[in-house]
Amino acid sequence: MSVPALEVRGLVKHYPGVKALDGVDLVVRQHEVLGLAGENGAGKSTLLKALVGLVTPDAGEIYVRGEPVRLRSVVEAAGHGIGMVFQEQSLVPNLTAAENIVLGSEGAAVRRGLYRWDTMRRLAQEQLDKIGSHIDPLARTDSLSFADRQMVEIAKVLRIEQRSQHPPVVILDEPTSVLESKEIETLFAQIRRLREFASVIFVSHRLDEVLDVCDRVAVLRGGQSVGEVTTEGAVPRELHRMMIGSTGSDDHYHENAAVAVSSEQPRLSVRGLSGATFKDIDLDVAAGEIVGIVGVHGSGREDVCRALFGAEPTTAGEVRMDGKRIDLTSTRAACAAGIGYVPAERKTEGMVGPMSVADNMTLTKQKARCTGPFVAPGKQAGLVDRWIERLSIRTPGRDTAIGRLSGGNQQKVVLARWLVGGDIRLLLLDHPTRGLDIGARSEVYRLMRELAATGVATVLLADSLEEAIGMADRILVMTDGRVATEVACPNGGKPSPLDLVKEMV
Amino acid sequence: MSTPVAMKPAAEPATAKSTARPAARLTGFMPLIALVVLVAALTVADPDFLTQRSLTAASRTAAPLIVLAAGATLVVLCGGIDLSIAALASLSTVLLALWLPDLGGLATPVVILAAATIGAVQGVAHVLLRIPSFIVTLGGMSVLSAVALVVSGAGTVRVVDDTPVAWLDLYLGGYVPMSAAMALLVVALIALVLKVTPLQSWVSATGYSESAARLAGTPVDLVKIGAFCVSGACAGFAAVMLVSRQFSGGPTMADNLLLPAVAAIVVGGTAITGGHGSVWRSLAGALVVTLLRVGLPIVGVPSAYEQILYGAIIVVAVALTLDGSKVSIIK
Amino acid sequence: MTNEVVAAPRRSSRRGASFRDAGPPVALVVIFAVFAALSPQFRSVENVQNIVDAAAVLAVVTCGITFVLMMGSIDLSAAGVMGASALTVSLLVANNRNDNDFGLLGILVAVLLGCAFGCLSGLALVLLKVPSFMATLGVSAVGLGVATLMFAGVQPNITDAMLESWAVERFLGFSYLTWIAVACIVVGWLIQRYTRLGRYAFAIGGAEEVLTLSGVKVKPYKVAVFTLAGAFYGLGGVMVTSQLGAGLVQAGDGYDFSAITAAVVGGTLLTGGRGGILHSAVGVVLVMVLTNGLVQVGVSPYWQGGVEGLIVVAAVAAAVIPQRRRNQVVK
Amino acid sequence: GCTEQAGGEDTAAGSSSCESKDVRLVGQVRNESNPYEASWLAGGDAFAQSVGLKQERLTYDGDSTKQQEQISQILAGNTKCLVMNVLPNGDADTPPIVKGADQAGAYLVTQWNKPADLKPADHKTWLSHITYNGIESGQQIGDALSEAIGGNGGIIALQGVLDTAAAKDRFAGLEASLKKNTGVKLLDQQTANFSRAEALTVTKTLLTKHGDNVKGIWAANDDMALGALEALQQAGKAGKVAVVGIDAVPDAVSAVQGGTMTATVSSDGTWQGGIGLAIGYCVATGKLKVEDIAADNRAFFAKQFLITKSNAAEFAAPKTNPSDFECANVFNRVAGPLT
Ligand SMILES: Nc1ncnc2c1ncn2[C@@H]1O[C@H](COP(=O)(O)OP(=O)(O)OP(=O)(O)O)[C@@H](O)[C@H]1O
Ligand SMILES: Nc1ncnc2c1ncn2[C@@H]1O[C@H](COP(=O)(O)OP(=O)(O)OP(=O)(O)O)[C@@H](O)[C@H]1O
Ligand SMILES: [Mg+2]
Ligand SMILES: [Mg+2]
Repeated sequence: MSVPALEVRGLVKHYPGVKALDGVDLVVRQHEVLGLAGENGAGKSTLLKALVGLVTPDAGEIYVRGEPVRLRSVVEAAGHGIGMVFQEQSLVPNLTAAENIVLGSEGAAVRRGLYRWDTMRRLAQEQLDKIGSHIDPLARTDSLSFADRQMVEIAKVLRIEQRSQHPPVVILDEPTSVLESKEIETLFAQIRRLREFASVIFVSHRLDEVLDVCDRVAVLRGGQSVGEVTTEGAVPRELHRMMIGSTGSDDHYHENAAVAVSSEQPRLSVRGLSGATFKDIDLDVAAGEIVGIVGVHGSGREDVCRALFGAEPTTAGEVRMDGKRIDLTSTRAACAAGIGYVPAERKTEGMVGPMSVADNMTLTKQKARCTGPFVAPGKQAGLVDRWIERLSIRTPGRDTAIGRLSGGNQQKVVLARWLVGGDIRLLLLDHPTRGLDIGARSEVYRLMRELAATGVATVLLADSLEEAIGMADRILVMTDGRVATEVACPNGGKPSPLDLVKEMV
Repeated sequence: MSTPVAMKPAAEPATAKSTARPAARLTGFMPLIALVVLVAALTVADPDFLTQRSLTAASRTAAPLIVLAAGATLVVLCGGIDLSIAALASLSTVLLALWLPDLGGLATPVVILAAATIGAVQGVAHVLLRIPSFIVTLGGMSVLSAVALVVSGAGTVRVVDDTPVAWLDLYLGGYVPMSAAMALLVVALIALVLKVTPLQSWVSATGYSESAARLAGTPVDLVKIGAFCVSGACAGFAAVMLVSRQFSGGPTMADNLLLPAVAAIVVGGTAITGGHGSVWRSLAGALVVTLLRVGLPIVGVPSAYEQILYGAIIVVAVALTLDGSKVSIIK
Repeated sequence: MTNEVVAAPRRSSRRGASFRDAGPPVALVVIFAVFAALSPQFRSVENVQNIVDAAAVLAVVTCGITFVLMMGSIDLSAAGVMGASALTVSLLVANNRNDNDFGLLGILVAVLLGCAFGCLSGLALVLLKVPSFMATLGVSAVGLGVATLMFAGVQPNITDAMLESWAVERFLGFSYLTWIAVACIVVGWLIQRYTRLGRYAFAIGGAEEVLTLSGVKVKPYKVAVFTLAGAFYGLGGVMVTSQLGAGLVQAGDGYDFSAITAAVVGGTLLTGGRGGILHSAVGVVLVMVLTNGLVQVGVSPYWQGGVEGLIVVAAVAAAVIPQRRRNQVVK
Repeated sequence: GCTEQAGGEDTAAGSSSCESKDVRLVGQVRNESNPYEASWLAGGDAFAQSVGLKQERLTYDGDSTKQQEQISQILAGNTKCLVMNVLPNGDADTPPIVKGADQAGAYLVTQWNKPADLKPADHKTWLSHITYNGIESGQQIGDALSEAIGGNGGIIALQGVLDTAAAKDRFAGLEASLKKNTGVKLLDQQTANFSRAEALTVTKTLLTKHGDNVKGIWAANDDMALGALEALQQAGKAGKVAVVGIDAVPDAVSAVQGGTMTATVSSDGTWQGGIGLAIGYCVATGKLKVEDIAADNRAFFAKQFLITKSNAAEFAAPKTNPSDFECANVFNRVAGPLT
């Protein structure tokens, strides 16, 4: 057997209060796709960042093709043929796609500090051709669709071939969490093609995907390697058990906890709602009901969601909560009406990174932590600790900045924000499980069921069709800003994903 | 079938208490340290500098700047900037001087109220028109200056009977200038209100990430308007202090306090990008800036070198006081 | 003034890009038309020449500031740097203070001095982590101090024929200074479009952290951008000296804020990542048309500043209307 | 309880006379970066040197608040035998300075700016206020300008910083002159804030606005006049339009001598810088008694001269000499009491 493309031994990384990596071992063979699985906060991103020189480990060694190396920067890592697509998209929005692709490794495209646009275009085109993308290299990046931008990222990471004579190691940290199923298929095709000349490390919380595309899966738990699985014939359950150390619940979507919905008076009733990207939306959600909205990018479902939260202007239409007409002129008005919203872009819109877990959790429902007009620190502490415990949020303490938590734990805090007040009537969830591990997801689902049981109405823009089908009582399919059709989705009578896909196009 | 190759016991979840490290605690005191170092340096340069009389004079001198900076700090914490404070203070001195004869003691609250209103109007313009606060208040600055020039008849307005504002020029116990005590009170009041109400988290959230704050239902617009309003009120109060000291109001009287006030905020270690900082820091910053403005020439630094030293020291002071761990990208 | 990643990318479109760029030129045309209708002198050829000539220095300074603003930083050092460079050049070319007569070499030295000051700002930013607002304010003070040292009490008047001719001689109806400004705009535009420095400055304003992740060392580029800006200010100082026939410490008074205003009016964002030299050029002309027009139509000198401030705010407000969004971040 | 004055040991003497070596001389002006004020400080230095002392130079960048701050800091130090020669930034800045000096017992001479109703004679240690008659100078150069354009035609006026007494008095002088010279028409007036650079742009604009109708330019100080000269040169009108200013800065005097400028009025910075300290020094050392100073000399206009081509050569070199500052001669240049 040839030398591994990459090997890690005993890698350790401490953060204040957290041991992110605690002696991790990992082997990446040549021409294989290695999956990396683990709960939120298991240390996956930290490990991968150490591999591209963004995190300096406290102890441990990294070997590239058998040679020990010290990686101090992205450039050094690229010199060894290692490149990474980050968990959050990282392109410069106001540059052209071509510039993003060659950024940091312009080579012949820049001579003595001067741009040669023709060469740049050619170089970028070569990269795009490699992965079969048809976008215009000179288009501004922020004019591209989400999926196209993901392609640009991959085209960019493949530039490391130019920097190293050896077959590259391409690291993909949760690339699928923001993609649609069709785009995921394209991506997987690319990954399989990459295997011909490169090694790939692939991270995803969707275990079926991991098993589908990877040759082998390494599992991390609490910053340690706990084992590995060859994917042939493996099932997600097995993998999940390794990740959390025990067998998870059978009922992922907690379907037996679903409540019967009374449909006398809808909690939310929307008639003829129109805005810039959607038109004539009719929508009823009963108390305790979970309504899923599915649709491709650009179907307008996200904007409907934002409009219902008062974050997007509307041109026409009427919204009633429990029969009472409400004016959604601001997010504040929506909050006052008992509406909560969990945005998809957690990092920029969902949370205030430098503020503490406690402050983030009580940002909306200030009343919950106040006595009269004054903040009661004791009250807040008790409240926050209760919710940290209840949602098993992994944090060194309630005063830790939320930005320091892993993505999944951040999301739980953001969700908790709407629950601490205890007066929520309608929850708008835009990809609430994006980036969450399977366990955390399951907990979010349980939470949604519990809330539904207490009469909270939920609008869910699901992360995947399966999730929508699993959770929703009813699914609306949106295309081009209109509701194309409505599919009932009761327990026992769930539609198949294919049924929905038919309607979406 | 899956084949587990190795199994290790799960690690204990990390639940270590977060304790501030000594270094982190030190950064909080940096503005104070900078202040002490500066006083020490000035004393070394001129041993006469460190006398009770001289410190009393310095604290009296610093009072209007402290108040101006404290108000503007709120705007900066919200992520904006208020360039109109000095012009607004100038206008307020004129208004106060004009109204004192008719309104007497009532003139003070009326002027502060008027200044607060003008501040709020700028806040509303910023929020509703969606123009950067830098531009709104830059425009506000020129408009207010013009208004001040016109109402004052382009000249200073003498205050013949200054009894209604004279209390500000007294000394508490013979040593503490009343204006300095009032400035301290203003700072303490703002700090207290922020601390004990939800305002602190609203202001910080707005400053750190406006969109996240808005989507969390924070009254972002109101918070911003409020910040501008308080900033205006503080400018008005600073004007009262100036009038009590100058016995007159002038259309350009406080204009030159703009950059020192902004410098005070930044030297205090408040992030100019918003979110992180406090009015206490601005208090220390205002004292540092005042000592630089007044102390350097008094201890005999020649004019040209004074400017060079001022520039250099202020940059170094900011380098010391700014907590790099709280602000990821420095623009 | 902020590092907020504005606007979730999915919300922008190419159509929007062209639409939003149209605001400032339209505002320029409208304002020009209004003044032309009000005043026959305003629309005379001489006055147009006059406006363009008067815009020359501001245009050069704005060229420099634009690069800094593109990065999302701010630069308030123009006043100090221009003062220092004005004194330097007036003491190096033929003048009434000493026997120097270095001609072009003297001009070059003055520009290089500007570079050095700019470099200092950049270093304070990246090495000491002082926000550019403060770093450049400090450097401005240092520049003024240096200028005062060189001034030493006696006004240096230049007698250098070449430098004097720049302000007087005309080519195609415009003074040489104007052509220098045009050259600066062209060079600036080429730098912005065809050099790594320019594109990276643009990118730093767009997403600085991404550049770091891509292995680009941004610090040298930041320093370089400030240095480049310093060169433009240095040249600006030389041009003022040519206009006034003397080296003044106050040569750069007010250019810092006017240049920022011009750049912003032209459509450059203070948050960085948008705008450019051509935008700024439009902004400069717009500001000059305003100043000139208000005098031509006879607005009282008391009110001019105020009216100008209002129109600037209105122009920026009008320009942002097409991009207004409910949840937009404006700082 | 509250007191009107800061506590601490009282260092002020006021009445008892000082040893010459104990006298502390302070000169305060706006900045060192313009020729007029630089010459003021140089004059102060020269006087201090002549009595074996050193002048403490203070500059406040034209910033009223900074000026007050510096004064109160100075007064918080040792004020026994303190002599201050101060250029208040504006009228409004004088009262607090006077009040502070009074309380501290420091000897004070102010120049240029003070409110009309505030009189040195009512104070013990405010020895004198010296100024030049702005109305007179504004009128003198106004008349000179009328004469230069032959008593007929349009002129434009460049005003100083609008809220200063100097700017207003000088402009009032121009208005008085215009009343007399009915053939002269004021086409336009703009402020250029006493600044050479602003004067340049404003003049250019006004020249395009009024074209060849402009026969003369009246500027409230020489800096602006020099800016206007540059503007004329750039507009190709050098020599065709008469220019007048005030202050007699060296460049303006040589311009008058060279014929490019019509007239200016002398205000002698070197003398002003020395004389204030000299009066204070004489009183502090007991050579001059406050009671002995004539009432007219407690607030006076200093002599000024209209400088035209005919007498410019006389003013080309500084006219101050050491004997001006002898205690017997300090009031030699009194032109009359303040009205
Ligand atoms: N910069 C940091 N400072 C402090 N703690 C950190 C930092 N980055 C990561 N951590 C901590 O290290 C641990 C591992 O985080 P990491 O991001 O590697 O998890 P992950 O496995 O990628 O999780 P996810 O699946 O949610 O992305 C977490 O507990 C996190 O809170
Ligand atoms: N063929 C080319 N030659 C030179 N530069 C190019 C070329 N194509 C693209 N660019 C560069 O790519 C950038 C993006 O192009 P585009 O015209 O789409 O942007 P834009 O919206 O006009 O941006 P901005 O107005 O901010 O410059 C341009 O600013 C330009 O510098
Ligand atoms: Mg991760
Ligand atoms: Mg363009």
